This record gives sequence, structure tokens and C-alpha cells, in this order.
Amino acid sequence: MSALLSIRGLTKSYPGVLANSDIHFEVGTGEIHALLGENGAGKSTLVKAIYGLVTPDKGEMYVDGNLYEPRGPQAARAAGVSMVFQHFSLFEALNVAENIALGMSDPPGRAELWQRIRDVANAYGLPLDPGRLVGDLSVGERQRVEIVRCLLQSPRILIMDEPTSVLTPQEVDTLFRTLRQLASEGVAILYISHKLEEIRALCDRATILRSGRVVAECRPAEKTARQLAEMMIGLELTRPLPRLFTPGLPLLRLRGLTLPAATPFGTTLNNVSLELRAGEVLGIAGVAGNGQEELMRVLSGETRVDAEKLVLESRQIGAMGPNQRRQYGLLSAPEERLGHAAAGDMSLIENGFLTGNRRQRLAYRGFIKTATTANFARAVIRRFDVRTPSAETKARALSGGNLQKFVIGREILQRPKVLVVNQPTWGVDAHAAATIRTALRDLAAEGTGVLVISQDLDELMEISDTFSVLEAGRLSAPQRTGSLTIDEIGLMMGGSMRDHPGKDATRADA
Amino acid sequence: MLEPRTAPPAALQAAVPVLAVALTMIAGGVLFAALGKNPVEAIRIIFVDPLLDPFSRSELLVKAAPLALIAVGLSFGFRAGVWNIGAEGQFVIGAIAGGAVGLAFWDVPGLWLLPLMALAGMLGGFLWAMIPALLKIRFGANEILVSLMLVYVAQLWLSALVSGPLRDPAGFNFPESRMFHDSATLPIILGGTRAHVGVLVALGIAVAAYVALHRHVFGYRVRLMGAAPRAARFAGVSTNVMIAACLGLSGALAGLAGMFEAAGPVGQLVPSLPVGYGFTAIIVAFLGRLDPLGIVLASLVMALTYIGGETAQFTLQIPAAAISVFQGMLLFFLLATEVLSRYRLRRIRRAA
Amino acid sequence: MRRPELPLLAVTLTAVLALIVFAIANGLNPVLLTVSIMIAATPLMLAALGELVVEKSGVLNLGVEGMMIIGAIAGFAVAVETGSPMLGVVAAALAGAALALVFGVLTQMLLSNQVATGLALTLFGLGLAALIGQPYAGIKPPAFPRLDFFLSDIPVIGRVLFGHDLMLYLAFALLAAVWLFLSRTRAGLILRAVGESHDAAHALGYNVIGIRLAAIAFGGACAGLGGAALSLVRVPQWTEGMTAGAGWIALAIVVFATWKPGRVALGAYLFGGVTILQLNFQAARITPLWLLALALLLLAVNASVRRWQQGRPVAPVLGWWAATAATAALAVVWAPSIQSQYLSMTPYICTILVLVVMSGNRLRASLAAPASLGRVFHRTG
Amino acid sequence: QDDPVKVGFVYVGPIGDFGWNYQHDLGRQAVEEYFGDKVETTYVEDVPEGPDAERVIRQLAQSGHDLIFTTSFGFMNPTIKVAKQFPDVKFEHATGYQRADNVSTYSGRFYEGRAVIGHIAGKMTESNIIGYIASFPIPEVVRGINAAYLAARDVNPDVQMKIIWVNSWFDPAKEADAANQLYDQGADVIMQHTDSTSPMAALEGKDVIMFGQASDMAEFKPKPRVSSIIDNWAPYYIERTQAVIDGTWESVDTWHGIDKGMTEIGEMTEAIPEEVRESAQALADAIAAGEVHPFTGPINKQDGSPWLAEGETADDGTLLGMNFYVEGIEGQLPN
Ligand SMILES: Nc1ncnc2c1ncn2[C@@H]1O[C@H](COP(=O)(O)OP(=O)(O)OP(=O)(O)O)[C@@H](O)[C@H]1O
Ligand SMILES: Nc1ncnc2c1ncn2[C@@H]1O[C@H](COP(=O)(O)OP(=O)(O)OP(=O)(O)O)[C@@H](O)[C@H]1O
Ligand SMILES: [Mg+2]
Ligand SMILES: [Mg+2]
Repeated sequence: MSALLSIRGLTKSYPGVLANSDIHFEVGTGEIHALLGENGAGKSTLVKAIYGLVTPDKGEMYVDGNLYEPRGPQAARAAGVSMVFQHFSLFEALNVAENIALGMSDPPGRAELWQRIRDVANAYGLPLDPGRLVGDLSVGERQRVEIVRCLLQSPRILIMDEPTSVLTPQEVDTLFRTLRQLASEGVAILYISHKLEEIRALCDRATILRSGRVVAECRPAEKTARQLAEMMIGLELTRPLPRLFTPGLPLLRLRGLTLPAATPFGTTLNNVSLELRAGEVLGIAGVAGNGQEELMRVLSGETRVDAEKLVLESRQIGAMGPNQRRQYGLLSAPEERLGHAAAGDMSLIENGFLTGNRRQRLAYRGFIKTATTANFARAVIRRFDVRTPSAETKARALSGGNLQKFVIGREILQRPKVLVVNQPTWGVDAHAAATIRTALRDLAAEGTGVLVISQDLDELMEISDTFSVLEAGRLSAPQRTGSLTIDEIGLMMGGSMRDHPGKDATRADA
Repeated sequence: MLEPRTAPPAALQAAVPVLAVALTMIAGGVLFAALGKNPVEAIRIIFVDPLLDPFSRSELLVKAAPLALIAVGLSFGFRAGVWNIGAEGQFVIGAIAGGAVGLAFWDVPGLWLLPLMALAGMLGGFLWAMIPALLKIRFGANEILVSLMLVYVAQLWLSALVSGPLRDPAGFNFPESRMFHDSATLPIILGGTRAHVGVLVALGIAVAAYVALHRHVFGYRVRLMGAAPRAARFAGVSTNVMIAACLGLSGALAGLAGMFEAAGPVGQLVPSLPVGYGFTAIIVAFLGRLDPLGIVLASLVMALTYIGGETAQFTLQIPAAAISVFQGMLLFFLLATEVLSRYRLRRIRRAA
Repeated sequence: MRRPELPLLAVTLTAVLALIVFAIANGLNPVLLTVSIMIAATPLMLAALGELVVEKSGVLNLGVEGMMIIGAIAGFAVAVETGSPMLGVVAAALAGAALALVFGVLTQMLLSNQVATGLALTLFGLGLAALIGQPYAGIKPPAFPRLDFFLSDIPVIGRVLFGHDLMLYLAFALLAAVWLFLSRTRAGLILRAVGESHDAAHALGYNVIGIRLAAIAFGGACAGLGGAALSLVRVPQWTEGMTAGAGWIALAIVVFATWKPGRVALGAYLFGGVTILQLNFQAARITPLWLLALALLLLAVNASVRRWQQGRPVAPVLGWWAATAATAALAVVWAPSIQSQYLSMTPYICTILVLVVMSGNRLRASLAAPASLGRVFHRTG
Repeated sequence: QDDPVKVGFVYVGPIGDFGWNYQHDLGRQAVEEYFGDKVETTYVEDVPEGPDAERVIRQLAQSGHDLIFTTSFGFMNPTIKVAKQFPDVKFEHATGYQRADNVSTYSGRFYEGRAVIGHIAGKMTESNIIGYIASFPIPEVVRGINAAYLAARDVNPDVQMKIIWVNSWFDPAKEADAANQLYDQGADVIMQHTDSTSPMAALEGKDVIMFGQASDMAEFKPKPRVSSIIDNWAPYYIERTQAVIDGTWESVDTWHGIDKGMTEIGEMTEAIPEEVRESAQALADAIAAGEVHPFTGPINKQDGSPWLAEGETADDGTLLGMNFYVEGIEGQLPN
């Protein structure tokens, strides 16, 4: 195997952080190479340097043994490097062909481009309509757009930064087939993911980063996922123990809710019903963009519905706003940490007030009780081991995992009757994820009803007692966890549920 | 290369506006020199002389009070991302409403009259501001443009009223109201000057606003909505309520300022009552970094440039337009230097 | 014609018909009236097209008024000094672009707030123009070349289409250019992409700041041209504050047009029309009641066509029609004397009404609006 | 005494407006020239009528000015207020009606000039439509409209007047639009009672005649500007300054017309036929000599009610508060 890409001594620092420190590794022709590491380990920084988006402070890169110093993505593409991003690189209001053209340095004319998109899409089994608005596509289809955009340029090095966090198992299969085909054509692939089983299944070799340094290299197929995780964080992981589930009284009931999409690219909720009981962890599986956001907003009170549609204990709360719901014990933590669950430019103390105001009585006649408020935030920080310089630090300054611990902890400390969380461990590394999952299980053990919306099936299998699948705005009837295999659930997430309505009609535990 | 600061040092926060003023003095000096005037003298006349003369000092208060009052109201909206650009119109309507009450009870004495006029002024400004608020809430109409268009409408309305129903019956049909009676004129707090109780009221309101912004749930909601609108919705802050509250508050304060202006320095309703306080207050709000106490200082600085500018006009014959350019520069420098408090400058190192 | 445009077309046609009826009923020449409206609309159209491009790139520049007036004085001064109106036009564009770049540097490089900076630009521009303009007040500018052909003699059409000042044709050329650029060129696609998501555009390697600066400069140049159209053609004269809010109207037109070039032209003509017509209303004894009746009529037409198009019953709209008829009837019998100030309010009130009607459909507006509009882009890495 | 007399002037707009403020500043320059070292003059331009006016006037008073001219109607109340606090300073307020021991008022009988150009307009119009760009419906402006109309009708019974109110003294864009509209409506003579030159600039080269307002506006000679009504303040300013120097200043109310040269008729260009120029000049001379009054009965008000009987002339009181059109003018006075 000859080294197609080799990195020597690459170093990049951000203020206060050494994101990459003296990184060395090589990727050969036809190799699928994994980059592993916990949050903030420096994976994205490293691949951005390869794609020309980040200028390294030190170190060299070589392609085919020639010095490679891309001045920008255009130069990288010219050198045969393509990249699928972790976040942000599609334009919702533009169509597929326009999006693809924007990712190419020298796109052909419209007719030819459309034809080539269709050709490449068919060749790799990734069907795409070039004329559709990206905003109207499902998340899986959007991922296809990104991949087709790369394929059209016949890359020699393909970088994928967490491409599967939003795909169904079936879509992941398709993707893997494509990647293996590319590898067999001689393309070198750099693959980043937190899903260790996938890495084991797909990748030939793995480079493991911790705090910006290479700490190990290995063949993932030869290690267990647990071993990989422990190499990443340098610690032993604890897993929540399986627990017997005895459902208590019904706490929260949503009845036949139909809600038209509020935004042009939103999803319509279609006759959604659910019931959550005391001590139950109900998981809602599904690919992002199938109504999770909408359902979350209905439950948190950001979207109000008819009063009787949503009942907490015996109270009709559908028409209430978030604060009144909090008062009665329904708390929630949305998926987006910065800007939704917390305000990045405000301190942790102020962010504690954000949802804690009512239940913790942090204000008297509208005047904020400063000391009480600060104490509340400090309590969250202490209880959930939030790593921060101080409670006065702005939320933006915290790492994703730590902020997520703060956000979840803030709700848990308020002793909710029902807690709704969306993607509680999205993009959070294994260690922080384990902490959060354990906390949710403990909460349920104390009699709280916990509703977890997540795309991560492993996570749901691990923590939930029952689960439903949300697909195209429809919610399946709940199943007892363990009654279905991951593959079956994956099929439901991909839309097969509509063909088998009878299968899930009764509660498995009823 | 700029990189965001996590916690701007307090000293820097204070130093930045000072730096902006200093840079403006330098650039303004160059401008005045280019006009063939002595820059040092011009700067001295604008920034120092008004502070030395007791009458000018009192005038500073007269000029700063409406600016501060309006800017304090605007700052809440600007923080929350509600852009009321039409305070000038709300000012006019406040003057009309307050003035109309004063004229309706023209020769009726009574201590109740001024408070009633103040209430009417605030209500007028509030209602005028509710037009953009409701149109935004109901139809999503852009409040910047609606509130601005309403400025022109308000000014024309004032002009129509003083040449129509509110015209001075003994005034030979000239378009102005009669002078307010004593009971409808603001009491003077410094004998022999025009400094009226409105100055004290403005100061009191600024202090109250400071407390509301930093210690009260309302202020918290305003700041939250500006910092993260989605988080605000999640926190149960109703965007619509906030739009109405911010526009209403700024409208009411602008209306109060308008009433003070009519019942204070001017003493009657005239078409030329609005002289742009509503627009200048936008600058003042930013100059004061959207903080009520900062705004009080900023309004004084701004008043200084006006009064000093007038003096410079007739002592050095510096044209009025040069003074506006000077004020524009002040805002540019302020906006340009503010980056220093939010970001840190860092040299880019490039690998060899 | 795409179907959503149908109600708009109907409303436009009704308005034009109303204009012709009004003109004939009052012994005015509809052709001359149209020509006046065209002249009044040109500065607005130029400035609004420029702002459209700026906003498409994701930047909200509220300083149009300031850039227009700088263009007005720069164009005027250079035309007077050199005796060449064409040089004046060039100077106006350059001056507008230069002032816009001040805004560009502040907002794009120093990351200042766009709303505040735009307002500052307006204040600064007004002051600076007044300062530069002091020696030029009351002076007569050199006459602007007209495109006069034999075609101008064709009745009606000839006068409407030909024999105008060059600026008017420039505005239409700009309209075509902006439309082509945005919808047909790769550069236009990149510009739209930057306005849609600056982070994505940056990740794909586009120079967001550079593209935005170019758009801002272009917008400034167009606003400058609009100013020159005012000071060299429409008025033609220099005076302090002569833009008198035209820049703000241009901003309103962009919102009205839901970021589509063709509608910008329509909007400019609408506002130009109201400005000219309100002067004629005085002589014609048009009362606000008549204007209200017209507004109701347009709403009724809009609602009816929309419902007809969607196949919904048209009957519920009868209320609008009845209100229109009742108001018109009342206007016939009751024509109170009205202070001219109230008529002078009409352009502003119409702006508000139109904003409301156009904003009504939020879903559609949010689709057309550039998603990154007004947001600060901070490049990291 | 050796100290020069300090004279201050407060203008409402820029001196570069080539209209009202420009003319006042010409008056100031005439004072400087006439008295040389004996006076020192100061001016403040662009002072908005409103809260700032009082401060500016007061600062002039405080800084040792002996005589202060405040040259806009809106300065009336501020002038009176400041005058109370500075009894030793003399004030002169233009176009107002309130006086005090140290406050005089002065204005010109511009309607006399309007009658002269109305005469020219009546003789020269072919379409019989005279356009009039009006600012605010105050007596001063209404008086001008009536005077011009009556003089035009005297020589041309078919004449019709179209009036557009622009609600501004100075809004060049709007004035230009109004001029264009009047022209499109068939007016071939257009008068203005607004201060900018933009109506002339807008109609330059068209088949229309116009008149300078407040200042000569000679730049637009020979057409469209064919003559003008000029406010000439210089003699008055010199006279009043002299009075202060001599210590003979007293509070007076001055309303001078063509006779004292406060209202002047600007040069009549070749564009006016010889015979019309002569008759117009004769009318001006007659007015100056007091033989003709522009408002001489019989005149009815617009609604047909009698105002002046045969041979009766209007008294100054009625003229100063005039708020009606005379019979024959169409359209309602916005009121
Ligand atoms: N633009 C930036 N400015 C400052 N710090 C940055 C920037 N980008 C990344 N960092 C920091 O550099 C470190 C590495 O970040 P990077 O995004 O490469 O991590 P990652 O391994 O991709 O993490 P994740 O698994 O969460 O995607 C982190 O500490 C991060 O906070
Ligand atoms: N935007 C606002 N500005 C000022 N005061 C407000 C605002 N919104 C609410 N308040 C007041 O603050 C207090 C708490 O309001 P809050 O919104 O929490 O009440 P709520 O109706 O229970 O909320 P929600 O409807 O979101 O559940 C109440 O006294 C309310 O009147
Ligand atoms: Mg990453
Ligand atoms: Mg509520």
C-alpha cells in the first residue's frame, strides 16, 4: 500500500486550545481510514486543514509524495480532495443541481450537469432528482447530495466528517457499499464517526486522537467497540445496568395531534398520539427531519395546541406556554444546545434562570434573586460535573459535552414529573454520553416519566423501556424495547411502517 | 485575525467609547482643518466651552433629556432585535396628544394638568408605536420601514393640526398653536434657565430602566431574546408580547419626550417641533452601548456636540453640515472600535 | 406566466385602469401622467435594484438614503464642474460605492451591527453631502442627453417608450442585467448561495467577505446612480436633503418585491405613481375616501383572483366588493374639504399598506428572503 | 464710542438656498459694506424653528450683540422670550406680529409684486391656465394667490388658476414634481411661493414662463424666468443698524412694499413683449405711488359673499389674516 496522503507534524492551535499537535499519519490508495476521538479531540480541525479551510501553524502534508499546501477548498479540490461536512454545506433554498454546481470548481452546463448527476447517482445507487429544492429533501437525501457532489469530481481522497449520524441503518448500508466501491477504485477515504460499530465494520485502519495528539493506531476490526472507546478517552467506561421496568400511572398523554408544518421546510405532524407513564423511559426513534423538532416544540410548549390535546396528569396543558408547563412539572431540553436550550452569550447563571425561574422560585415579584439564581447554577455544575472555569462563564465557552451536561442537569435538578429530551447525546463523546444516560435512567427510577427523542438506535436500545418510531410526521404505536431488532426498527424509520400498520397496533407490554 | 472573547474585561468596555470619542476628535480636527478652521479651537469650542458656561450647561441638560429618554426606550428594543426607527414619529404624536390636552384645558389651572398631559403624551406615543407592533405581529410587516413611514405621517399630521383644529385663534392663521398656559408648562428647576423637571424625570427613568434591564425578569427576557431568540421562545418568552412591549415602551417614552419638549422649551405646538431627536437617539442608544446609564452619558456627549457645534457655527463660521458629518464620524468610530471589546486581535502565523 | 403571479397581475392591471380613468375624468393626459411617473420611478428603481443585490448576498444595508444623496451631490458637482452629465453619472456611482464600502468594512471586517451601521451611514451621508454641496446650491446643471428618435413621434407608445433621459433606459438595462445575473450566471448563483448560508459557502471555499463587499459596493453604486437620477434628471438641482426619504422607500420596495427583480420595477412604478398622483389629487378633489375605495378595490381584486385561482368559492369576498362600492358611493356624495397635508401622507401610508399585504404570506416571503440576511459572518480558522 | 456695534442674524435655512435666506444674507453683507469697521456682523444658518431657536438667539444676545434679526416666522415666540431677558438688546423679527419694547417686526408687501407678475401672466398666457406652486395655506401665501389672480383676471377674464400645495417652503424634488404636473395640466405660466429654483430647473427648455421668488433667480433668464419678485432687505437693515448706532432705535412695525424698495420687481426679460413690459411697469409704478391698490373692490369672496364694495380697498388687518380665496379661484382652500 503506497501512501497517497501523508501528514507530518501537523500542528494547529486555537486560543487556549492545541487542537492538533504534531500529528503524523498516512492514508494509502484504496484505504478506508478512520479518525477517532472524543469531542474536541481535533478531528474536524485536522480534516479541515487537509481540505484547505484551516491553515496549520506547523507541519507538512504530502499527496503522492509531493508537498501539498492548499490555499483553500478550491485548491484542495484541484488536488483531488473532496469533503462531506459535519455541519453546514448545503443551501436549502437552492435546488440539488445548484448545490452540486456550487461544490465544483468548474461545473459543466446545466443540461450536462443534470445528466452527470443522474449518471453518478445511478452508478452508485444514490438516486437524486437534480431539480428539487434541497430544503424539501429528507436528511438522508441531503447526505446523498453531498456525496454525489464529491463523486462528481472523481476525488482521489474523500473525507467524511460524521456522515452517518443522520442516516437510517439501511441508508448507512448503501453508503458503506458506495464507500467500499470507491475504495476498490483506488480512492483513499478518511472517515470520522462516533459510532464505533460502524468503524469496526467499515474501516481498514484507525488513527485515534486525544486532546489533539495521536495516541494510537490500530485495525478497528481487531478491537471491540469498548476497547476503541477506552483508547479514545483513556478511561474505563461504565454502562447503566439493565433495570426492571414496572410502569406507573400515566403522566403525559398526547391525543391524535395533527399540526401543519410551520416553516416551508418543516414536517407536518399527522395524528400523533403517545402516552408516558411514571418511571418509564419512552424512546422516540427516527431520522432527523421526520417531525422530531415539531413534536419537541409541541411538548415543550413553544408550539401551543388545543388544550385537551395534551394532558399532564389530569390537567389539560396543550394551550399553555413553556413556563406554565414547567410549573406543573413538564420540563424539556431541546436538541440544539447553543441558541435554543441555552443562550451562548449569557453566563451559566443566567442560563440557569432560563428554565429554572418558575420551579426554583428564582424571582420575587419579577425581580431576580441574584444569590439564589447563582446557587442554582452552581448546584447544577457541581452535581453534573460540568467542567467550567466558573458559573459566570458564558455558555459559548463550554465544550459541547459540558454544556449538554449543564442543560440536562438544569432540568433534572428541578425534579420534573416529565422530562422530554431531544438528542441528549448528539455529538457528545462517549464519556459525557454515559454520564447523561445514567442520569436519565436514575431520574426514571425515581418515578419521573422520561421521553427521549433520538436518532441513535444504540442509545435508545440502551436506555429506553419502550419506544416508538417517528417517520414522516407519523408516530408508530409503542413497542417494548427488545421486541424488535435494530434492523427492523431501521426499516420502520425508513418508512416501511406505513406498509405494516397492523404490526405495531398493540402495546407490547399491555 | 479576530477571535471572539469569552468575557470582555470591564475596563475595556468603558475604554472603548472613550477611544471612539478620541478618534472622532482627531478625525473631526482634520475635517475642520480642511475647512480652513483652527482644529484645536474648534474641538475646544465643541467639547469644552459649553461645559464652562452655566447657561450652556443647563442647555446641555435640556438637549440631553429628550435624547436620553428616547434612547433608553429604544435600547430595550434594540437589545431584543426589535428595530423601532420611528421614535421621531412617536415623539411628535406624544407632543400632539400632550399638547392637545394642554390646549383643551387652556386656562384651567391645576396641578393635575401636567401629569395628565404627560399621560396623554405617553399614551399617544404608545399607540403610535403599536401600529408597527401590531402590523409586525399580525402580518410580519417589517417594523423598521413601517415605523419610519409613520414618522412622515406624524409630522404631516402635526402640520395639519396646527394649521387646522389646534391653530391659535388669535394668530392670524399662522400654523401654530397658542402658547401653553403656565399650568401646562413644565416647572423650571434651575432659575433663569430652561432646564425643566423633565430632566429629572428622564434621569429617574434611566435609573429605573437600568434596574429593569439588569435585575428584572423583563430585562432578562429582553436580553435573552436579543442573545438567542429561539432560547427565548423556549424560556416561555412570547416573541409577540416582546415586540409589543419593546415598541410600546419606546413609543411611550418617546411620546413623553415629545410632550416635555412641547410643554417645556417650546411652550406651544409648532410644525417644526420635531428636530430629529428620535433619530439622534438611535445613535445615542448605540453610543451608550444600549445600557441606560451609558445612554445618559452618551446623550450628554451628543448634546455637547450640538451645542458646541452651534457655538462653533457662529464663532468660527463652521457650517452646520460639518457638524453632522462630525456626528456621523462619531458613530462610525464607535461601531468600529466596539469590535475590540467583542473580539481579540491576533496575528496570523503562517506555516513556512 | 407562473400562476402565483396572476393576482399580482390583476391588481396591477386594475391599478393602471384606475389611473387612466382618473386621468381622463380630470382632463389630464394619461400619457403625460405616465411619463411623469416613469421619471419619478427611475431613482427608486435604480437604488432598489442595487439593494436587492446586496440583500441577496445576505447583507442588510439601511444606508441607501445616505448613499443616494452622496451620489446626488457627487453626480451634480462633477457634472457642473466638467459640464458632462455622463461624467457626473460615473462619479455618482463611484461615490455611492465608496460610501458603501465604509459600511462594508465596518460590517464585514469589523463585524459591526448592520442596522446601526446602516443608520450611521445615512446620517453621515446626509451631512457629508450637505457639506460638499454648499457651493452647488441653486446652480443649474448641464442638460442630460435624451434619446430622441423619430419613433418618439408615434402617438402614445412613442412618447411613453422613447425620448426619455438616458437614466431611464439605464435603469431598465440594470433591471435586465440584475435579473440575468441572479438567475442565469454562476456568479449570481454564488452570490445567492452566500446570502443563503454564509457558513456553507465558506466551507465550500467561497470568499464570503469578498463577495459581500463586492455586492455592497455594487449596491452603493446603484444607489449613487439613483441619487444622480434625482439631482441631474428628475429635479434637476442640488439641495440639501433632496432625497427626502427616497432611500427608505427603495428599501421598502425590496421587501415589497420579495427579492425579485421584476417586482422591484413594479414597486418603483407604484411608489413613483403615488408620489406624482397625490399632487394631482388636490386639483381633482380626491379625498381620502376615494383612496380608501381604491385600496379596497385592489384588495377585493386580489382576494377574488386568488380564490378563483385556488378553486375556492369567491362568494366570501363579496364583502370586500360591497365595502368598495359603499366607500365609492360615500365619496361621491360626501367630499369634505381636506387639508393638503393629508394627501401628502398617501405615499407613506401606501408604503405601509403594501408592506402589510406583501408580508401577509409569511411562508412565501420566508422562502424568498435570503436566509442569512443581516446575520454577522465571522470566519474562523 | 469705539466698540463696533454687533449685529446678529438668525436664518432658518442654508444661506445657499438662493431664495429667502440668501436674500437676508445679502442684506447682512450690505450692512457690513455700508458701515465697515463700525459694525461686526454674525450669522447662524440652518437654525430650525423649534426648541433650538431660543438658545441660539439667546447665545447671540449673551455674547454682546446689540441688534439681532430673526428672519423666520417660527422665531417669533423664542425672540419674544429672549427679548424679555435682555431688555438692552434690540430685536427685529421678520414676518411676525408680536412686538415688545425691544422687539420690532418687519415684512414686505410681497402681494404688490404678485399683482405685477399676475398682470404679466394674464397678458401672456395662451392656454389661460396659470399654475401656482404654493407652500402653506397661511395668510401671506393666500394673499399672494389672490393678488396674482385678481391682477391676471383684470387683463384676461378667461384666466384660470391651478394651485398645488406642497406643504413645504423648501422641498426641491416636490416643487419640481408640482411644476411638471402643472405643466402637464396645461399651465403655460407658473408662479411659485416656495423658495427653491427647482421648478425652473425642471421646466427649463419647455414652453412655459416663470418668475423668480424671493431672489432674482437670474440664472434661469431669459426663460423660463421672465421676471421675479425680489425681497430686498438691505435698505431696512442699514436703516435699523444706523438707528442703533445713533441711539434712536424704537420698536416699530414695518410693512413696506414696492414704494420703499423692500419688494422689487426683477428685470423683465425680452421674453415678455415690449407692450406687456410697459404696462406691467406702469402698474408697479402706480402701486408704488399709492394710486393703485391690488385689492380694490368690487371683490367677492370665493363663496360669492361680498368682501369689498366698488372702489373700497382692503385694510391691513384683513390682509394680515387673509384666509379665503376671492371669487373665481377654483378648488378649496385647504384649511
Ligand atoms: N474556530 C475555532 N476557534 C477556536 N477553537 C476552535 C475552533 N474550532 C475548533 N476549536 C477547538 O479546537 C478543538 C478541536 O475541535 P474539533 O472541532 O477539531 O474537534 P472534533 O474532534 O471534530 O470534535 P467533535 O467530535 O465534537 O466534532 C476543540 O477544543 C474546539 O473547541
Ligand atoms: N414580555 C413580558 N414583559 C413583561 N412582563 C411579562 C412579559 N411576559 C410575561 N410577563 C409577566 O411576567 C410574569 C411571568 O410571566 P410568564 O410568561 O412566565 O407567565 P405565563 O403566562 O405562565 O407564561 P407562559 O404562558 O409562557 O407559560 C407575569 O406576571 C407576566 O404578566
Ligand atoms: Mg468534529
Ligand atoms: Mg401564559
